[in-house]
Amino acid sequence: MFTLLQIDADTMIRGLSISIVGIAIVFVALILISLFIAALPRLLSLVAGIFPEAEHARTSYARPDDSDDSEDIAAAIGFVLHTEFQRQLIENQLIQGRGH
Amino acid sequence: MFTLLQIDADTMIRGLSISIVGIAIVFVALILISLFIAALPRLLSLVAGIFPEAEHARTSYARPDDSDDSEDIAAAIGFVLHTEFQRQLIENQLIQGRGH
Amino acid sequence: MFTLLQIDADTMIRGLSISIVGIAIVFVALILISLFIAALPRLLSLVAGIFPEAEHARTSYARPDDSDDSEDIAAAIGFVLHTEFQRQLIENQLIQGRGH
Amino acid sequence: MEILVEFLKTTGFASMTWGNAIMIAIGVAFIILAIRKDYEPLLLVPIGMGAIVGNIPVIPGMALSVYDKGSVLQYLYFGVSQGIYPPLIFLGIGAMTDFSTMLSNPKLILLGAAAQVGVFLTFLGALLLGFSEAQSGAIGIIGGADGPTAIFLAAKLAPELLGAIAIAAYSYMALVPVIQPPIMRLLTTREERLIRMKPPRQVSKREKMIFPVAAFLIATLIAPGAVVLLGMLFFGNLLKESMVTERLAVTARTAMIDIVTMLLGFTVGASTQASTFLQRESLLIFALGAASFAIATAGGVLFAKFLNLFLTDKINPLVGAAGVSAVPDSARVVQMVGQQEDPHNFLLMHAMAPNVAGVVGSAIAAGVLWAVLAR
Amino acid sequence: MEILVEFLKTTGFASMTWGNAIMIAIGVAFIILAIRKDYEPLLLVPIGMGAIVGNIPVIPGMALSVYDKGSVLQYLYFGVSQGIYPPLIFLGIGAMTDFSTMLSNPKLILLGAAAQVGVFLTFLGALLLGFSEAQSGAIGIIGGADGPTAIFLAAKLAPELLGAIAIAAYSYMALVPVIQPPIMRLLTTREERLIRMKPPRQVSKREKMIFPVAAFLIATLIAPGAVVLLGMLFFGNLLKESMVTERLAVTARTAMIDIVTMLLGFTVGASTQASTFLQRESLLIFALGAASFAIATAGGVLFAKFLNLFLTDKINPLVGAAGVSAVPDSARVVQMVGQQEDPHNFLLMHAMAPNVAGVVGSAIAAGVLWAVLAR
Amino acid sequence: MEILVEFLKTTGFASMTWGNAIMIAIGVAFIILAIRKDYEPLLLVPIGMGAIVGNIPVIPGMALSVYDKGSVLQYLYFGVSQGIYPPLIFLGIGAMTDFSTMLSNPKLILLGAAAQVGVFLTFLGALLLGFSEAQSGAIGIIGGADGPTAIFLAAKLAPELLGAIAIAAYSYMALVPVIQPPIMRLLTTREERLIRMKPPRQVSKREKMIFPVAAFLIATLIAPGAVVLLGMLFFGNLLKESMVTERLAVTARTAMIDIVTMLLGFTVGASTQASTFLQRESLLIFALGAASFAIATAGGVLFAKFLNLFLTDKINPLVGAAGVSAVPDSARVVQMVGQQEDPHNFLLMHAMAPNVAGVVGSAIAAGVLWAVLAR
Ligand code: NA
Ligand code: NA
Ligand code: NA
Repeated sequence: MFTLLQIDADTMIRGLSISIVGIAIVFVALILISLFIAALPRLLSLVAGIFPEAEHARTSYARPDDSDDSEDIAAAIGFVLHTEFQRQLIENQLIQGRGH
Repeated sequence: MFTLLQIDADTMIRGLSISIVGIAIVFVALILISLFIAALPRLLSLVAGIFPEAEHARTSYARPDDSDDSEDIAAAIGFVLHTEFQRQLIENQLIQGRGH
Repeated sequence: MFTLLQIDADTMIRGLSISIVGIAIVFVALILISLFIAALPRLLSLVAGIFPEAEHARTSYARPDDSDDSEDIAAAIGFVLHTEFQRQLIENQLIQGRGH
Repeated sequence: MEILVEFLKTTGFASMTWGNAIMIAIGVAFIILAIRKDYEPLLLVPIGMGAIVGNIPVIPGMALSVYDKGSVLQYLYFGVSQGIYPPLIFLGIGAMTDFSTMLSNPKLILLGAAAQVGVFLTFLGALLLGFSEAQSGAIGIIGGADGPTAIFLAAKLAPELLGAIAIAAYSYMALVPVIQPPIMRLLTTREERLIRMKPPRQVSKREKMIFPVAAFLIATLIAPGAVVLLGMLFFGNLLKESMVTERLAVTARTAMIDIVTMLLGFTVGASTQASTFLQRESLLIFALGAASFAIATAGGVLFAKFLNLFLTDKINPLVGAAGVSAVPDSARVVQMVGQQEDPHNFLLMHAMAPNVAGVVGSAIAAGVLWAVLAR
Repeated sequence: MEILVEFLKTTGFASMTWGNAIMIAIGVAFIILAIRKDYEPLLLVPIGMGAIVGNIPVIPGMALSVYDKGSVLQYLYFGVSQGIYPPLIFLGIGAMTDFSTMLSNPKLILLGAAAQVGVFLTFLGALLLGFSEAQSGAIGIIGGADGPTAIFLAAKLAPELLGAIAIAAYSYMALVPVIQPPIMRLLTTREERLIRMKPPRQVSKREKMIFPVAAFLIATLIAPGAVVLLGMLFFGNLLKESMVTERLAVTARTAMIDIVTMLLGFTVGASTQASTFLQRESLLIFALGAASFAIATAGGVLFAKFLNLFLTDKINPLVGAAGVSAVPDSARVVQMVGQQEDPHNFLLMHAMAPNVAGVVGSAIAAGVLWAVLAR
Repeated sequence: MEILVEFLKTTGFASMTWGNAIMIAIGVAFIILAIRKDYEPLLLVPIGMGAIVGNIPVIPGMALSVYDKGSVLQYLYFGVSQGIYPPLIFLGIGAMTDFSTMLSNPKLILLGAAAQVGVFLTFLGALLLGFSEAQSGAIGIIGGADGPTAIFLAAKLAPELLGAIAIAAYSYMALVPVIQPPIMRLLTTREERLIRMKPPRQVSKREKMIFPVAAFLIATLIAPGAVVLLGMLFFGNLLKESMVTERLAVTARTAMIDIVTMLLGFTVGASTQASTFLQRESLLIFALGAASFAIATAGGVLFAKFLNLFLTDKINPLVGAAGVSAVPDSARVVQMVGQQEDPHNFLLMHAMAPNVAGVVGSAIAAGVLWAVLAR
């Protein structure tokens, strides 16, 4: 074993076969994926309507436009301060958490 | 097996017993929990003082009232920007994290 | 077993040996760590340059100085509101998440 | 080149069966249902993808499926087959559940007990159809409308049916908005559906802290078989309510439950190999499961009407339908059906009480069945 | 109906023992202590709830407890019984610990060594009381005031005592604010308690990066038995200080350690079944544990006074009490006792140095005991 | 005192070998490389610290190393030795990967296939050097430039070489910025390196949702051996793109992948004990690994030039080098080399397409090799 280039021809032939089949399989699979992707927009326009397109309520909340008046500023600051307190709270807990 | 309605009477009687006892146990347990909950406020006024009520320092921080002056606004914005930078930093790390 | 003070002398001698060796090992290890730490600043000035000192780009982003003008305020508030919406979104998902 | 032939024989196309194709289509359907209808997406997406993965035909010699000794999927499936994931999910659920509405109106708890009639009637039905006692117990618990409880009991009583029971349980939990409303309307009059209930009282922090410990002791001293599921559920709730372990509760209800949910859903899906899954038993289990959901819903609604005979503050009997658990979907269904009669009637909060009580109720039912039926 | 009788025999009420009731009461007491006094809540709440769960009497035939083969709790307890959880907790602790104060004042490290005298004197005491050598080693490590280290060593040397040792270790860690102050006052004069120490110097990022690797090499080349505990501790610290692995350090000190803490605490609690836990040995272990905490505290304080004989910049000997570890409670106790004499004396930062050194010290002590006593 | 002698014999100094010292130095070098050069720090830091921990010489009788039955490190290493961690890492990678650029320009996928020529040529090389078929397959996959894939296949085909293969794979992934640029410049003309590519088109949400399911089906029906790796990768991606399972995707790409990364890196490092690691085979594996990276890079670049013979919208052949995967470092290298010729040419986005295609390609290659070579 480990004696360079002294392996028998059968092993190398089998190895070569595996390599050729192997790289061929990789190419076939990725070419098919590639073709599928290329065809996908057309497929979709055929079967339009099976999957939703940006119609989900949960993601379609609108950014409010009038975010400039003082009430919003106060709200924003309140939230920021709240967040900051939360953060400090968590940090305190982290320090405590040390005592495992 | 799996021949509809051809099981012997003993099995069904045992099955019925299990069912009746079973639903009875479920009711007894949940009725007892229900009664305990109903009695809990009275129990608590009897043994008041064993468990704390909103006395924990860590949760009782006050919301500041004067959150409107410019100093606070600056602080808030500073924190927001800091948070935003943190977020970007994390995102960068996520991108790096891809290289697993 | 568990009959107080009736163990044989051999066991106690072995126990004493283990204790003395043990506390000695603890001391030796921590003294060596202590000496290493004490010598570390000098070692570092000798081999300066192997480890970086606060040169990492990723952590050295600057805090912007001019964080006071209205554009930034708007941006900050926008981000805060966005964060708040995200938070609500996550809370909604948590409620949904209940249905495991 | 024989290597090519040898390899081609290992491809999925060569050994694909109709069964595999059907299961893959079901997996895709689960994913579409989750995305389009938002029905239990956190479980239908993992289960659906798992079903697709589990039905790619693989070479007999390779350890790939959840049933192959030493395969990666088998290790991940271990948490399902040994019933380890369900209690962990209960830990996370406990850490996210607010029992306030239940504490403020304890009589609604009984609706969560009544809905368990679905469990035991289905148990009898399964016996009638010729399933063994242990199998019938595991099938009956589908009526508990709690995926983790169903998986836990199936793992203990009838591991051979685990896949079908889990899929049935989660399918019907997802279909709660389809199954329940007709039954609810059938069994209630319009006047009943219009009943408005008094707003729940404020519950003190102290009550919320004491509740998990006390409820655990009461329930498990009566039904010790529920000790693991309820132990984890109330442990999670104690972490949430104790005010001193918030960081643990946060992790339990985020990272921990998410990791377990992904692995549970994916491997349960992957266990639905056509060869073991597409059997007559599975169809019977699905039929029994549908029946059990219907019976449980009826049980909750009718028991609410029964209670109203004695109560001055009437219960809106729609709320009884939430006793099946399927948290929180069945409570949302109650809200929806109620608002169809009266858009200003907000039943959601009231429905949460039998909803969470139903979780406890079916864990107790599972404990009883396990204790009686385990050899 | 015999089914009813059969079932009633399986209820907890039927087989409840006094021992179970006592253990449940202890579990409740742990939870109350955690909530009211804020003593180590992240461990006392899980252990307390676990003790309640573990003492619900269950049917002999059912696999429910941590000791039953194939039960869910046994799988979760595996991380305790094989010593897997403790190194993972050390990983998280390493990722949260800032060794700066220790690096800035290395002579304070010796106080963390001195406190380990409690370990070895308790080891001798346990031998005297008739425990075997291996058992005595596991009991001695309670004096290290580190729960994970105690569990790790007990799992390796005396698994039969693991429950008692773990409960003793965590109980006394929780009671540090009660145990330590009288000993600290007894062994110091008012003048000593008034000593103010120089503020620590600024430590460079580079030193913090090199420290975990160097300290690991020094400690484990001398005591290789500590390789797992210290390897994880310093791995976590390297993740924290390397500046390029922040996301791993964040997960290690949040989600990862939280998940392990919940499972460790809960299953250790559940292992305290009255039948195995309420033994004479457990009482002896508790007595030895109390002694070991007292000795360790005295060891740290007295060694600080000894060092002061040679130092010009005197150490406030109160700081020596933090050498027991019990991070960070004993450091807080030092701060508190110091401020009772002089409200403007801030000892907390100085106390953190022996505090974290004590963690390393007891891991080394555990490594030594394991190496010598393992068969 | 014989105890002292006995103990001294157990210290690391006594049994330290030159091999251990070399491996510890390599571990330190990994950490320095990660910190100073920012090369794959999330893996080099854990592996480096693991290598240090694994090479502290321990007492033969004690269960400490990853190879000792019942040791903590062996339990943690189980996820490596059984190939469990790699699919979990793929789950997290799937949940962070945006396949948009690949979807918008599907012909770039072929570059990810071409780079796999490195896998099979290295397989032949390993056969020539006398490794067994199974070993050669595991060594060849180093050319896939994907750590998890390499570990997975080595665990299945040649566990005895796992340490060396994993270290080689991660070392060269870290060294991509050193290995690739000269090869890329050698094989391209300046005109080719200046080619600008058209900006990718916008991809719809619907396409992104369908892609993971469809790509999984196509790839694994052809190569079922890749079912676990690709199943997890595309499961993660479906969680990300389905829009209804965002919380699961977030956990998969943060807490979950971080925990697995820490454990995988640390235990892989700890498996490099000098006695098993410093062998002639390891050196050969490193040599073959370097060759495979070079060949894979050349394969990608040359195939891009070949494609250009037929295309009107020419591909910048530098982009082909990203086909080796090593996500995202090789894409960054493409960007960097491209900008050295034309600072206004932004190739990063285009390079991401073959980059992620390379991940899929080497998982398929691994599936093929496993199917053919597993006994
Ligand atoms: Na239920
Ligand atoms: Na200690
Ligand atoms: Na690749």
